Amino acid sequence: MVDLTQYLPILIFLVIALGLSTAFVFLPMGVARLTGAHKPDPAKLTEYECGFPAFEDARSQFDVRFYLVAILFIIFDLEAAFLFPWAVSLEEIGWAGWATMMVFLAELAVGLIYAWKKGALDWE
Amino acid sequence: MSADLALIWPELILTIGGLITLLLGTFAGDRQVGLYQLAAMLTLGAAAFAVVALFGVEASVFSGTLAVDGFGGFAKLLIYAASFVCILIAPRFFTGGMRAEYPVLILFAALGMGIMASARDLMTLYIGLELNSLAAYVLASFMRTDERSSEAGLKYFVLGALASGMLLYGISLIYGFSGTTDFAAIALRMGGEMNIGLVFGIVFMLAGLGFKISAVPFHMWTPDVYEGAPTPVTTFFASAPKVAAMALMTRVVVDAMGPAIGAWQQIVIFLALASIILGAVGAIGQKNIKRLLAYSSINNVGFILIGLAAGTQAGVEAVLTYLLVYVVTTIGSFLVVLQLRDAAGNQVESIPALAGLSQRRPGLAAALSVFLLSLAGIPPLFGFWPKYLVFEAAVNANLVPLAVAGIVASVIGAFYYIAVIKTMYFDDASDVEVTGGGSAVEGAIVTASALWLSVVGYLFIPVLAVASASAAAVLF
Amino acid sequence: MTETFISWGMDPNWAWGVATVAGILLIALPLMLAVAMIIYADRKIWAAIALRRGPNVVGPFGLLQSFADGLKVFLQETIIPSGANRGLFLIAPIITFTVALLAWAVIPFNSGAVLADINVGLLYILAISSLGVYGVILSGWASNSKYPFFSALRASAQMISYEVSIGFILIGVVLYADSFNLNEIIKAQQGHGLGIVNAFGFNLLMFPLAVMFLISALAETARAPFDLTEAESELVAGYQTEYSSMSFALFWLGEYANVLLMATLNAILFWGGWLPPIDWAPLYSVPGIVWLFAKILFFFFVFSWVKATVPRYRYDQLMRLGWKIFLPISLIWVFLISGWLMLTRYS
Amino acid sequence: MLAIPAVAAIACLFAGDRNARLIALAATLADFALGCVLWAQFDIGGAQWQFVERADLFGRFQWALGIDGMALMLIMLSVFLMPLCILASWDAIKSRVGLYMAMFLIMEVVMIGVFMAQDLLLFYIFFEAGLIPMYFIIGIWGGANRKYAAFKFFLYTLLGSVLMLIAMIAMIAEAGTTDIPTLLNYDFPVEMQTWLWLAFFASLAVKMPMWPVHTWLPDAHVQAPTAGSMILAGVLLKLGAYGFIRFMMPMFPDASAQLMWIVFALSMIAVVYTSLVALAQNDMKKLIAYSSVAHMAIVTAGLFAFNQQGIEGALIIMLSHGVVSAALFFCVGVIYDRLHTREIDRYGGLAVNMPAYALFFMLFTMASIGLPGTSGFVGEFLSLAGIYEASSWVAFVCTTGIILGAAYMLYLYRRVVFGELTKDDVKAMPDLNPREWAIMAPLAAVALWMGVYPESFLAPMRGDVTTVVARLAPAKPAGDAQLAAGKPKPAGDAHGSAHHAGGVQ
Amino acid sequence: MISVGHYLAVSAVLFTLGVLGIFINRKNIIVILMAIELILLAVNINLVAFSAALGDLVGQVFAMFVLTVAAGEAAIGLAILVIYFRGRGTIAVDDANRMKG
Repeated sequence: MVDLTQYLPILIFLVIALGLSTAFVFLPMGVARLTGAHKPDPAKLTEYECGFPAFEDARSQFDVRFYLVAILFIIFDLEAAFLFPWAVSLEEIGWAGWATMMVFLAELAVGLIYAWKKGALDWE
Repeated sequence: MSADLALIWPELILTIGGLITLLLGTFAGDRQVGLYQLAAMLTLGAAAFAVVALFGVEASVFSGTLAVDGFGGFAKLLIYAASFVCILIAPRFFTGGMRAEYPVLILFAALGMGIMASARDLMTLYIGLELNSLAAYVLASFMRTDERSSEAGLKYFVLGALASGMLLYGISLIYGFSGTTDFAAIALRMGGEMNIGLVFGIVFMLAGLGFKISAVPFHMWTPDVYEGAPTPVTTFFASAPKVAAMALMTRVVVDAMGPAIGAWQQIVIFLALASIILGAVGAIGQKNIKRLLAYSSINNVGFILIGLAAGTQAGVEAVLTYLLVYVVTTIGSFLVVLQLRDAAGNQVESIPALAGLSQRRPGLAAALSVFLLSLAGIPPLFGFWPKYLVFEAAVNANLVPLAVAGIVASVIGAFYYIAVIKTMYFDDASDVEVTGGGSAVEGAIVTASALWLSVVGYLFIPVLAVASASAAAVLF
Repeated sequence: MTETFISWGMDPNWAWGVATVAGILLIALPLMLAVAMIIYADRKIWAAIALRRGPNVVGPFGLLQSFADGLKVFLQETIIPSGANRGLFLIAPIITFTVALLAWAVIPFNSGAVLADINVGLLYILAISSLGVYGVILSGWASNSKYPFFSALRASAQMISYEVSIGFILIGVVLYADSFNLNEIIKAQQGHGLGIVNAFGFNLLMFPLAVMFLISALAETARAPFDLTEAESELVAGYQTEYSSMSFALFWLGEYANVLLMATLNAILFWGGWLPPIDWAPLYSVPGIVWLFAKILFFFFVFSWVKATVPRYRYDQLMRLGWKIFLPISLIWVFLISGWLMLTRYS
Repeated sequence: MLAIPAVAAIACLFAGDRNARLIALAATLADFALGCVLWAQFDIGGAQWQFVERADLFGRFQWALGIDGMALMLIMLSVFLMPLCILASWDAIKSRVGLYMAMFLIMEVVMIGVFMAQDLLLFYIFFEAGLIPMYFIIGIWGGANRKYAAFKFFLYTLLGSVLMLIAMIAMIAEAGTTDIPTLLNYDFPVEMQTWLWLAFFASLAVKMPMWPVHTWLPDAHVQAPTAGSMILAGVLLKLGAYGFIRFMMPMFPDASAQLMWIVFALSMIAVVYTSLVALAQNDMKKLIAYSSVAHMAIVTAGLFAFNQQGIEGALIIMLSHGVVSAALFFCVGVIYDRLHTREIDRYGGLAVNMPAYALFFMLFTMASIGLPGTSGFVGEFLSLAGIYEASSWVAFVCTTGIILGAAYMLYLYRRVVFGELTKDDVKAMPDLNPREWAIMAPLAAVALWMGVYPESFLAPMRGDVTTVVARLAPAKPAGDAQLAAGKPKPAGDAHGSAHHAGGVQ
Repeated sequence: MISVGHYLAVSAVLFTLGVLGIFINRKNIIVILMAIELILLAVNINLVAFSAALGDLVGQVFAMFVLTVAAGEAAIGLAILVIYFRGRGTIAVDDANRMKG
């Protein structure tokens, strides 16, 4: 079984960091009320955007290529996820393991070529 | 390792062929339909040849995760053949040119299905299944501009993903409580005392697999997907994946859960009965021929499950025979549907529009009648034979009530099949001028399968019996 | 540190707890201080290259400028736009800052001087830094404002694109170090180059990776020339446009903490971390933390330098660099390095 | 014999209208000739199964054909009626003639196949296969309400027969063979017999049809074209009875004996009820259809009398009814072709302008009633005698039915043929044309031949009946009519008394 | 101490939530995608917990595969959702009703 005790400090760190940043967000709000800086009015609370009043829905449709990037990212990041354990066990698995992973990489390379030729990587 | 590689030639060929086809399609452009279609078909042919060449070999490769045996070979041949036809018929359907992704996706799906059919380990099972499913999701929504197609894809995806989730949950439980993912080892463990975890695992796995074969109550996606997906894709869905999923399910319940027959038999019986009845009842009143065929496939899956429920070698033989006949029938009927076009060249899918087809296109109408009656299992059409085998297996396994219920329900099923025939033959011709007309190849396939399904098929029974028996014997 | 506390007569469990908290504070507080200082440094360097003077009013040489800024934002009113999604709007900066702090938990400052010496430290850093995207995308979404939204999308796309190549680049490092533990990685660099240089970067195979990693690090942190997310001319001020007060500051702090982290990773992964540059005994008498800090500062200077001198990329150029150049090259490099190692080390 | 119509059917599909008619006629005539040859060569008193033909084509089951006397006679009936049917629809069918003729020829294949099958599965396949062509015949060329009738016909019979399939599967599982002669002598456990019997009964009773599952029949008859009705009444109904005597009785003797009361009860109800219903009919075809139900009820009662006379009588009724009801339907068809209505009230006084027609019609009416000298008499007399031996009550009720039958048939005849010739359109109807003569005459001849010299029909079957009776003997319950033993029998005396000694205790 | 049972309970809860999320949710298809991920997560927890308890690495390897496939599934799901949205302009679950019966 993996020794998980090394992760406990991280957990404590997480709690502290969360507390810290939460405090940073909410303390000024309290302080602002105390100092009297807290004076909201409707004009102030509208979105700034670019300085003009917004004239269309802020979350309108956007470029589908962002989805493409997201999809490609998922694929290639997972490829990396397979590579990591492989990288540290190269000694044990030997040439066979190496060759297998190269085949895998080659297949992904075909995928990359496909995406490339189809213009999934082109912007503008 | 290299010895292992020599035993999985079909898979290797499909992988490499799929990649080559993809690159061909990418570099040659979508216009070169013939080129990548040919590449894909050659690949399938070569893979099928490799399967045939490996007949008689019985081995398990890659530390027992994949089996190379007659059972898998039988299923693979069926799968490859169905995929082959689906590639062959596609270009005419996709007006404005078929994209190269279509044959590639079919190839990869076929690869996944081949792995499903020979999986001997929960891990390979899952990978094969997903390889198939992922390709299938895309295929379902292949017509990007068609709203129905994208909706079909979406529904298929959501429910398919849910199904894999359930399957996986079952797998995780079985792995946890048996401590292994190897079928044989699981079977050993199941031979001992069952615990609640294993039972739950079995239930979830069967539920997940039930989704894939669209057994009631996990069938909700089927009619919508069949209707919405492009017709060649529907043809594909209705044929090859059914074979793969059934083969997989058979291997799982027989190989891995064999000793725990008490736990799964009830479930399979329930699935079978529910599918038969709901498949028959649901089809009544359908106006779309593809939807009707979807319900028909649900219905037929129920019959196949009866064979599985028997849990005997004869039952598995019946399942295999049934699959073969079913695939031929389904492909044939979808090919007919594919040829139905109105004067403007649009696809005709509505059943009332078929009225008078017997005069306009007597050949098509006759072929469709043969397919439908065969699906209904009415002798002397060959569709009767696998049904008979299935029932025989059930009776021999002391499941008489199941057989009785199934057979009686098949009458309800017959109702809607003959209703379609009624429309084609008895009703006055509809306003829609259904013309049809297909290439010579399609005509030949339809004719051949219709002939085979009429009395000619009976002559093949000895061959079939030997093939299915030797395939089924592997599991016992 | 735990031993020290135990020697003071504490219960071991308590001692461990106190030591851990102390360690965390020892990382977090100096980090925030450091961030404040490098913001100042950033501005100074930039100004110097542009032949300006930079901050010079608050404190000696303007050294206290950042603290003045901090106090100012702290006292500001927090404005939450009426159309915004309040919960997400406030959570976004919290995520960004927390994540920026959290990554430091596994950074070794000296041999063994690490808060959590986990065996997959590198993976941990990758995982944590990819969480940063959530802060960005949530802020853009929650603002209900067009330009912040676009900015957030761009930033996310950019970050994940470069994360891919960073992932592959790290494979090269892991292959050579044969470990994910950052301490091990540093130790593996001892005498790596020609037996005397303590750095992977001097390896001919590794040097291109080091360069790519540096550039990817710039893109990952959206530093110039890849600061398209806040390209003032197009997107007003990026995804933080609608933020004010400390919430705004948290993004700012988080960003610089990440810049520092990237500089640190550059130092650790390719240039020996807390090892002295040359494998020569006398140099080891200098504490490792000094070497590390020196390297960090050097890379930070490079960051600032680049920011001040290199013109901004277009978005298509940015994506092309990531997907069409770095990704294929890093893929090939995985092949080359692993093949080379198979040939030389493992057979 | 199977091949000729099969080949012809395919030819018809592709031939033109006129050619299709000729091909069909030629094929059916050829088959009829073959049938005659078969009969001539049949060795009466020889082996039970003759002309056996076996081939291991199908692996699990066999291509096995062979006939015995009963089958021979029924095959003769089929091949005899077939050319007449083709002729009957010579002019009446105008659309899709090729398909129509093909369907009829397929029907012929199927019918002959059923009677010849020596393998349980082969039998079932042929048995069911009849559904499809009949469905098309009714559905495409039928009357106004044809779709409903076709559906009803299809589903009723299918539902029945699938139950039989289950029973067959169980039998095969139990006995381990699909060979009919072997199965005939296999002793199934009594418990199982009951279930199997019920399953078979469900199927065959629908096919017969027996009350209360007869309702498809009037619909089917009314809507079917003339030739369809002819073949339906003439041959298809006999499939059920054939099934009774071929399978249920010899294979499940104990169950048959136990459950005989069901058959008797249903038969009695059927005879009286359907006769009464027939009396109230205004549609000629419906009337004849109900009369068929009544006749078939007598057949079942006769079969289940379990003695020589009863069964022989039932068989003769089957043959006679096959000929006579076909003829009656044709009679209706003749005037339907002229006036396009089957309402009895629309006709009247046909004797004046259609004397030949009236004569034939009368002959068949008499035969249907069972007047001596016609085919109906022999059968009804024999079977009633048999029934009486088994149960006087049943015999009494059946006799009532026959009297009622006389009533409605004569009533029908009087209304159609006699009376004032008042209606103009009826006046204009011409008498029989040569084609109709060609159909009427052989039917009449056979009906008379059967009435005058039934021995030529009985002889081939006698041996088989004896076999069945012997098989039933141990299970047979005691009859209540003590007179039976001494009753004179026109035929089969020796065999009959031989089993009486053991049977009636 | 935390036993396998605890992990199982957590994963069962997650799994149920995921399934309910798919069936009860009537608003947004994206939520369904998330629910699917939740299910897979539950599975992974199971696998890893079992793997640790059994001292058998197979479970963890399996979890890797599940992760990968889950990612591929998410990618394809998103892609399909995008084309669906393009065609229909909505991603509400109740609007997915072009085909009925």
